[in-house]
Amino acid sequence: MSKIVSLTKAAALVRDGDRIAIGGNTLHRAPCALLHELVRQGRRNLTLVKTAGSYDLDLLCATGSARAVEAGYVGYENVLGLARGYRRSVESGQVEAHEHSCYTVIAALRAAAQGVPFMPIASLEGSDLIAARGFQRIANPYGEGVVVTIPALSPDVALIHVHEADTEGDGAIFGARFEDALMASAARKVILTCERIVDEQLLAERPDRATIPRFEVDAVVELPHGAWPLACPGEYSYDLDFLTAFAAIASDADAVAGFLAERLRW
Amino acid sequence: MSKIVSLTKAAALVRDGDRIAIGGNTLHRAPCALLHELVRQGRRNLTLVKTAGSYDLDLLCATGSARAVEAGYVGYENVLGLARGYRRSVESGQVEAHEHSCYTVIAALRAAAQGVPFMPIASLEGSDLIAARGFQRIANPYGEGVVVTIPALSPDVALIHVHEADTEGDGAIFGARFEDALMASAARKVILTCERIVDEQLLAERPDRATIPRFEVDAVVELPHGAWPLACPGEYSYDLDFLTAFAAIASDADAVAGFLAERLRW
Amino acid sequence: MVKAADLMAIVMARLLRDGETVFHGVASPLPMVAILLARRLHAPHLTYLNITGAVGARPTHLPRSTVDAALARGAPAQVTLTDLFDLAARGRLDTVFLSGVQIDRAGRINLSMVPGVRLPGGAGSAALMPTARRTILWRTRHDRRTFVDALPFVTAAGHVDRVVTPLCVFRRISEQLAVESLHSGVTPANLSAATGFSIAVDDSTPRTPAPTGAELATLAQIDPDRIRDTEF
Amino acid sequence: MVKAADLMAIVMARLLRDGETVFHGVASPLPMVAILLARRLHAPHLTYLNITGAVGARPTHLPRSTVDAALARGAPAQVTLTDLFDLAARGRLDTVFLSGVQIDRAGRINLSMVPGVRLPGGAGSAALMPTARRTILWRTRHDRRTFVDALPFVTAAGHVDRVVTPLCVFRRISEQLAVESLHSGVTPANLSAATGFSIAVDDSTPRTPAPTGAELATLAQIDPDRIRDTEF
Repeated sequence: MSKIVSLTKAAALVRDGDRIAIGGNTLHRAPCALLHELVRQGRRNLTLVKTAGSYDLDLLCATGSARAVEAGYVGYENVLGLARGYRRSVESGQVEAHEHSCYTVIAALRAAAQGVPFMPIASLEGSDLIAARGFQRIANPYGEGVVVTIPALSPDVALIHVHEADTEGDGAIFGARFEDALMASAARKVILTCERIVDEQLLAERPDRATIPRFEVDAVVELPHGAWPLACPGEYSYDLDFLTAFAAIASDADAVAGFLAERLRW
Repeated sequence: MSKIVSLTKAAALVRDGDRIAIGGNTLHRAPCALLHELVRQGRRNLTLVKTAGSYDLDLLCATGSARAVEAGYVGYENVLGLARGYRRSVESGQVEAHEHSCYTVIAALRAAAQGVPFMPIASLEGSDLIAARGFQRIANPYGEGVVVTIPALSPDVALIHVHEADTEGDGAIFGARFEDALMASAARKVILTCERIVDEQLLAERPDRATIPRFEVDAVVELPHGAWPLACPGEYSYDLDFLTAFAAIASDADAVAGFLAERLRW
Repeated sequence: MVKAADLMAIVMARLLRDGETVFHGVASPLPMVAILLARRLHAPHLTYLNITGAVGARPTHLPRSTVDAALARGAPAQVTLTDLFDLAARGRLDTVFLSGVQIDRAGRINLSMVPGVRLPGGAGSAALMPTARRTILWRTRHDRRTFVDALPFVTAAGHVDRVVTPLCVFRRISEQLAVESLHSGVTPANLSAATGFSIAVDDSTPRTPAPTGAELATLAQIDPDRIRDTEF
Repeated sequence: MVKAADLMAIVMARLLRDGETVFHGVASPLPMVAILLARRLHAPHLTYLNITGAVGARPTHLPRSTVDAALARGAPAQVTLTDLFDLAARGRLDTVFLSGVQIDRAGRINLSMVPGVRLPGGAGSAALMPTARRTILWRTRHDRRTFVDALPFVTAAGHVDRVVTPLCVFRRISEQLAVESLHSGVTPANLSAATGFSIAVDDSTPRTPAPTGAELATLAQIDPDRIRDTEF
């Protein structure tokens, strides 16, 4: 039962209004080709979930695809600085910024992955995020004290770019795995894009076998260079020219539309 | 700062009355040579923590080293059946059986690893274990319903047998990892025994790098065949003759003492 | 005469559906054989899960310990046991095989203790039985000490679908075990006498379909060393 | 004249102790450089942790993104970021480097918003600052918009030990930032004028020890492309 589908069909698994979790971290291994296709198909009102994002979140804000961002960090690090598409869309009220700490995103995904309504967390004290996000404290039923809790967050779809996948949906990531496996566990549907489709037997022979298992995965798309313009560790670095050009215009929706049409040959 | 110590010194990190977590699962990859040394040194009143154990738990019960067992399963599977040392010591009142489900051991260790007093768990309903173990239900602060919680369990020491370790304490397990990394995170101290000490650089070059990181580990002992008489996947199988002989006499403390003295050449 | 181990493995295999995820735990030779048999017969896309955390393993020989590294061989993906419990906890594990030293009329199981006797413990059952979509129980002994009216301790309860024994298949309907089929050679009177709670069984009760030649031949290929007999 | 980036990297490196675990997050060139510098100078057994989950990496070149795969190179162990947050949560992470767009007199930070302006967000800070044993803050800008009397939003608060800026080092004592040392060329009046809350500083305030030749030479070896300048 092959799960291989076209990019068009994979993107169609994401519906307007969905909450989507996006794999990778800052400038590394986000499923950008799939995100481009969501933009091309005109998806709207997405809620974006990520610990730390850059172009991925900036793109979906700049193109009007997003209505909310639940993330710990949005920016291009010291490489390019601010995410102006995100910033403008939040400041104009078009996008709601539901700020998280990276670890509260993790806690929220953990709760979903473990089938419980919330996760206790040993931190955050002193932060205004507790009140701003409505995180509840509960009493420790086994002793003294209270503990902050984070409500479960189950994305409708997780979009993850991996190095290798087999046709059944086992996905192998080489190097930093970030929170991608957790996202896959927490989400209702999972789409993998991959640099290469490989034979199941080949994954079985690797010492570092796939860590995203087939039972999480609904669709697989073979997309060499699928993280571009972001980096895919061991394969290619981020495209600094492209990102520089994009980041400079990201606060201007019309300019972004023209830029993408030209550069992505839509 | 090499963490390599002798077996004698490593075992001395475990004190009478400690709660110890034991790596591996049933007949596979428990740190048996280290457990033998604990017995030889006469350690007493240990509380044993494991999801599913066999000879490891049976041994420490049969030798009078244990006073309590917190585990989901104790037995030799269909290979040899019952763990008679465990059974006799529980039935005689010498050892307390604090029965867990394997997943409640995991939940308890997770709470400790995450620095929170308890972990909510999406199961156990209908089981008398909830009342027998005093697991508390708490209200969901974000909506309807209640959820069962498991109190944190932080072992004093985790004892883990790995395939390879470097001198700084990075430990690599090949194949099934079971709950060993979680145990290492949850425990206050961690002792690794390993088939081979290898150079740090060698671990760095492996695609499947160490999954038990140095910052968890207090001591490393090079102990080829350190899981014997249990199996170490990829290295050796369990010693059926030894286990058969032990299991047959495990309910007789005097016979066990004589057997170990003879077979381990104490 | 088909051996009980063979019949049970075949009956258990037939209960599995193509494409589903199925898990067995420690001390589970019959489920191990049944899963691999089903995958060879009618369910090639079964995802086989076990304690090693291997996903979709293709063992080349069957071990006596059902936690053995042999059961991780050929798996394209490797997670941890914790991940598999989580899978069940969020309601996404299709089928789990569990057993009980004792089983009651509601399909609840006891693996913990009977007065004065310490049992091995329920392993994953208390966590998996309420959360997996479907539990298939199996038990190689069918007598009044095993199928009892009341359990001294309920180790686990949950979504039991079928119970496979050497005498019959029970199906749980309205939270009660009902006889679905009698195995060849078992009379209604035999079954009632061997069961510690009242059951509806008579000559109109269906018979378990006999193993086919293909089933028996494939079983012999998969488990040539008859690991399945170690449960008896 | 020593460049601010060099001085800050060296001062930050000096604060690290041999044998400890130290973590930096996204957008952290100076901590990255400082950690690798300390490991070369006085703390060879520092355990270097970053977002890649690599443990004890030995990068062969320094990237501009501090999440880059280059920062996983040569690591004998690989865990996940989640594991590192857990390490902090259970009180076992020794030192974390964090920054703030704004910092108040208590060493609390704001990375979330100022009225009308959306900031990038606090990343891991709200989780790490209360749980890591010690936070070292750094900030490459030292002015009254940065070091403020009151924050419009407290993104994170916790165990701040030192704050390193281009002008001085603050140490937190009794939950208040106090000037520990002034960098070369900075007058007490300069510092007071650049700081949005009142500070005790005068001619008796110690001077930050100047970088040594060995420190500067090693820094030049570690970061020949001057990635550290990207923060300025």
